[in-house]
Amino acid sequence: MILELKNLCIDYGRFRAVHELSLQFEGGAIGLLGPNGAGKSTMIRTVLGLLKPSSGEGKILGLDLRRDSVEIRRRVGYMCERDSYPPHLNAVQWLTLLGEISGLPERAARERAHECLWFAGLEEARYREVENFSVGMKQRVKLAAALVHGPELVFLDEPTNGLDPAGRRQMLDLCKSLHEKHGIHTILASHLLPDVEFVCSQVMVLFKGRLQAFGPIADLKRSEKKAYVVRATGSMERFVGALRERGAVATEPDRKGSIVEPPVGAGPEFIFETARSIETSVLEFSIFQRSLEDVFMESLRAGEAMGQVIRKAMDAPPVIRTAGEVK
Amino acid sequence: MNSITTPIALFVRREIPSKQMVILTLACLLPSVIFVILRMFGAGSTFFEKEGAALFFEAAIPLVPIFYSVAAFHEEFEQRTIVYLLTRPPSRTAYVVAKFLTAWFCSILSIGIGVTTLAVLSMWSRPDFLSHYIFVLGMMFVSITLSTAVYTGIFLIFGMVLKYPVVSGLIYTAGWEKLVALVPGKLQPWTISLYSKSIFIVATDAEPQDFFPEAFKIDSGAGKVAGMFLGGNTDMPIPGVARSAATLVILAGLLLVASIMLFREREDV
Amino acid sequence: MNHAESLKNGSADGSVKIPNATVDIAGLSKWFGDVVAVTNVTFQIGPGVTGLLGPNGAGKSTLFKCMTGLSAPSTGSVRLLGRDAGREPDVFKETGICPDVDRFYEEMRGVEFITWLARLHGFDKKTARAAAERSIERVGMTEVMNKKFGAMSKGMRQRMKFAQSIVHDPRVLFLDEPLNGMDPLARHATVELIDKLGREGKTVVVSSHILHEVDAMANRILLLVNGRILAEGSVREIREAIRTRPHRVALTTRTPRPVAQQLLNVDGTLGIVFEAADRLLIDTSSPDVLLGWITNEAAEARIQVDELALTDENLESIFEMLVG
Amino acid sequence: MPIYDLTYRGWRGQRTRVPGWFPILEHSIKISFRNKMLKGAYIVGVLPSFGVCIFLYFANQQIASRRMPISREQVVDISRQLFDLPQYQIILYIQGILAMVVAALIGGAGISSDRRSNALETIFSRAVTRNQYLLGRFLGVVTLVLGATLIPGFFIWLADLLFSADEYRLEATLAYPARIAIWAVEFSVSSTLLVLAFSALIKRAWLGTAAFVVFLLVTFFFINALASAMRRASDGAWEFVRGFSFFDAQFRVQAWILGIPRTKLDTHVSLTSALIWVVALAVLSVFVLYRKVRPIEVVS
Repeated sequence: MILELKNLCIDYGRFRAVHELSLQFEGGAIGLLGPNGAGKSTMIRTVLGLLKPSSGEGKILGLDLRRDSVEIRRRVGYMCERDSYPPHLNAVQWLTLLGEISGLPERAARERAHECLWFAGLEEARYREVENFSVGMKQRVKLAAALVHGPELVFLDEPTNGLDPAGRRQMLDLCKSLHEKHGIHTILASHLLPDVEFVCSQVMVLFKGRLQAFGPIADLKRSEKKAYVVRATGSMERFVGALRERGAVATEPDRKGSIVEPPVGAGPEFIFETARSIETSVLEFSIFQRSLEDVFMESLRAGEAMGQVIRKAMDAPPVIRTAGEVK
Repeated sequence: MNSITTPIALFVRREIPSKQMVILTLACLLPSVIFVILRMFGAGSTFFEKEGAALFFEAAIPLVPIFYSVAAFHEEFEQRTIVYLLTRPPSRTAYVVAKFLTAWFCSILSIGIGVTTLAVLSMWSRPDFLSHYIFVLGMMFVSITLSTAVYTGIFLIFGMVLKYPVVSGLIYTAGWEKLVALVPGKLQPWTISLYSKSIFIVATDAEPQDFFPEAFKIDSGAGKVAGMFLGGNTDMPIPGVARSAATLVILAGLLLVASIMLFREREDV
Repeated sequence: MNHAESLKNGSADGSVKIPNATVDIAGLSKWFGDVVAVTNVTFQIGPGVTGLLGPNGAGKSTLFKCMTGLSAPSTGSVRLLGRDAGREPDVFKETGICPDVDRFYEEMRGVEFITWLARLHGFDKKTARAAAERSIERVGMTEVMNKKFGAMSKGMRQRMKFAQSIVHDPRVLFLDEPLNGMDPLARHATVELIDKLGREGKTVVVSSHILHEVDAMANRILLLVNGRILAEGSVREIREAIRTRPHRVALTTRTPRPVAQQLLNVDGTLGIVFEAADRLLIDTSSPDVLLGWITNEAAEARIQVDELALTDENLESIFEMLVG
Repeated sequence: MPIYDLTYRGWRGQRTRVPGWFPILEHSIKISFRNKMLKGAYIVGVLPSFGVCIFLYFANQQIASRRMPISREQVVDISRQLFDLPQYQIILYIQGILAMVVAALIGGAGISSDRRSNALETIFSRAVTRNQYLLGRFLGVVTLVLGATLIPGFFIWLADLLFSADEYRLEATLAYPARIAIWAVEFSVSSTLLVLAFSALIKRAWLGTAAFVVFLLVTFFFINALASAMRRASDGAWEFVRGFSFFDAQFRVQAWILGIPRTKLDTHVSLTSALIWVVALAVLSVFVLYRKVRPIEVVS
């Protein structure tokens, strides 16, 4: 068991940021989702041992959240969201320092620094000052810094922030390889649902400090409805019209196409037949699944009515700042 | 006109209750605090025109405008909040003028509060203080008004051009101007503090050495440093009030025009 | 860039003329010393949402600065609503900008800050306050508008920044990475708002790295690479202009081998790859023929289609094809 | 021939037992010496004492050359007049000010740049606690300042001993090294704490240094202006007031540690207020450091 929380509550003064959170994460890559102020960063910081839970129990890698906070940080990696590096240091020096702080002997720390920078694709820039790096390279340094002490579990907070499409793809490949190739359990917090879907096989959704959904993404996305997402060449309106005429239920087409439920007893070939009958061809066709965004929105809706949710999502959870943040 | 008054109102609104203003104003009230303590010991009857004036002219007038005018542009550039202003209808000239006037106004306000408080308190030891010294006080305000304008202009430009404007400003006022004052000769007309002090000295009809009393030269290793900075300069040339005032006004005008020109060309926001 | 020759290059003569263009850039170059950020760029932008894309360092932010008059072009001309933004700041009465800085006057309250900015547009106190509240409401931040900026989360700040750009109901709107740091709820709402502004007939120029979101709001794309415009137009138009790349269709079926055999006889098929046990990737020069054939066969139930997709007609794959 | 896997490997080696503050201390010292300007400042800071050593050599040569057979008391007296505690104090005080400049340059940027660049977020996500971080930073600066005060002190003492024409000099100055060491510790701890507090208080790197300098100068000027004006009114009070100027307080405390009798002292500062001020500033600095350096801060 990698992470085991039991009735965990976290308070800031009178504000309860996390309510009775219980979960058991067995390992792998998991996405941590939730709107701003849902308690994601509170949770990460508690699990890192920086915040003390007010009640409940928690174990990470078999270590107690309250008692072993320093040992936890020795064995867990954390990649924070904002840029984080001291001025006038090159990448190797910075990583070596971080390795030593985590208890690596100096030589090992230096070797690990080189190895992690290689892994993050920075081998050519490793002797340059981090300050002068581009956005993409800064993100890679942060990733390498999270790995330098050989953690068994890493938290990645918005690793693709500010990256351009190519950089984002490379970063996601790296994140994915952490678990798949190197066996490091990964907890990825991101606002970009496609990123989470690419890297992780499981997901947990937090909202207002409560766990709203938890489990493998494939299970959550599965839909009972037997329907298809269809897009055709030519006019979609005409196609949808034809489908409805022949007894199917079809939604209004948008950029992704239309969701079509064939009439009872008809199979997918019904859709192709319809297309042929109006002399058009099917451009895209797939079995309907809920998207991760649907899963996300629905899990929030589960708590309260949607309109209220969006408003309530903002009612004044405290803003937490980390040591460095300058405002 | 509206395009200038609105930015001024905005900047003044940002500045008036700010932490910076409170700290600087309190700093300008320090001479009054010293006076009160002295008064309790029964001393300090000539504090206003001697030590008090020296503290204002040597410390407050050159130092206070640094913080206001550096905040005006440098911080906005550094934080890049200037973008919100530059993508609005008022022209760049309007912003410079508004920033200048705001920083100037705030400097006068902080120092003025300090001077006025001290003057009012001085009536404690000399009840006829105001009636006797109303002219001196007036000239002090003239000097404060004119010289803060010049300092504001200089530091506004520092804030636009230099990377560490506060440190540079301190080096300029606490370093260069003081150093020049120690060196007798032709360099002194190149400092602003000469003109600001001259207006006051002529008005009080005093000799420079009265203005820089022996009091600062205290007999200790550390105290001698203070003497060097606050009392070394006894042979300064003293231009007349008109010449000093004219110099300051012209300088302020030139600096304002220069900062407008600099800001219009500036683009790496 | 092998595909570039099949596209028109971003030079002064070949660009698309747009009726009632609000942003008109002609022969714009910008360099800082030795650094050339933008090279001889010509384009026009009209009403609707236009996505400005490009890898980091392609010159997007320089282009933004030039378009909004924050930076003067080294050569060429920039006309915003027919005027020069650098010299005539009056144009900002009808232009809103949402920069990519995450800084405000931190000691001010949200609504107060935006009211002040509105007053810079010449609104009087009451109107400015009303306009500020209205724009804050549009971005859904009414609940927190009295917080100080220092106490706002990144997503809130981002939306406040958006609100300040629409406070004076501008005709032209420049949004630099407006969705950065927002949570999925806010992203969803903001994409909808941008889409709505575009449909209202405003000119919205939006840059973002998250391509599927740009896909969801922009109907026109400007792709900037290495300081030059590499492609402009809708996703469809751009894809069609890339003739050197065959179209790729992915087909998932339970009987891949026989289907592949038959596909080889379909006109235009250039190659077939088995991506997984039941998934074929078919390269074709004429997707219409291929799709027609598949539709026909599936309608006759001769092949069982589980999934069919055109893998390269979306912004992400186009971006990958052109920029790599 | 085998092909090795060069991709990422985990690390399962033995961890060291070194406490978290040690790498930070080591790092701050390394960083300071990597910066050319700071290295230069450090070397220049130590230089004056070598000048004094050279001066001592020539002065003693001169005395030795015209030495006549005189009593032991006279010999001791001559060397005492040439160079003794008051002279030590002046030299070391200047060394101290220079060391303080070094401290301001090194320490002024220390915590503030970590805070400003947000490096603290990553550092605190590692196995260090706030105490360890602060201790590491503090020791990093203190070591350097200590070096800049101790090395000159001992060199001068050695030069005094070696060059002296007086064979009883060792006996007379036996207690000096200990006194110099105590002073060096007192001075570096109090000035480092103050510098670090300013560094934590103000986030801009050089503004912290500037604020520290401004604070010292302003308190110095105002306290001395106040004292000089009070001097005419009351005798004891103005000496007490002067203790609240950091420079003067340090000077007085230094004289006390070095054991210079009040009568020989060329300064009018009350020891009580000087001690109060030095201790109060240290306590205040520790308080500020604790308030301002926190892994997590909750706003609103």
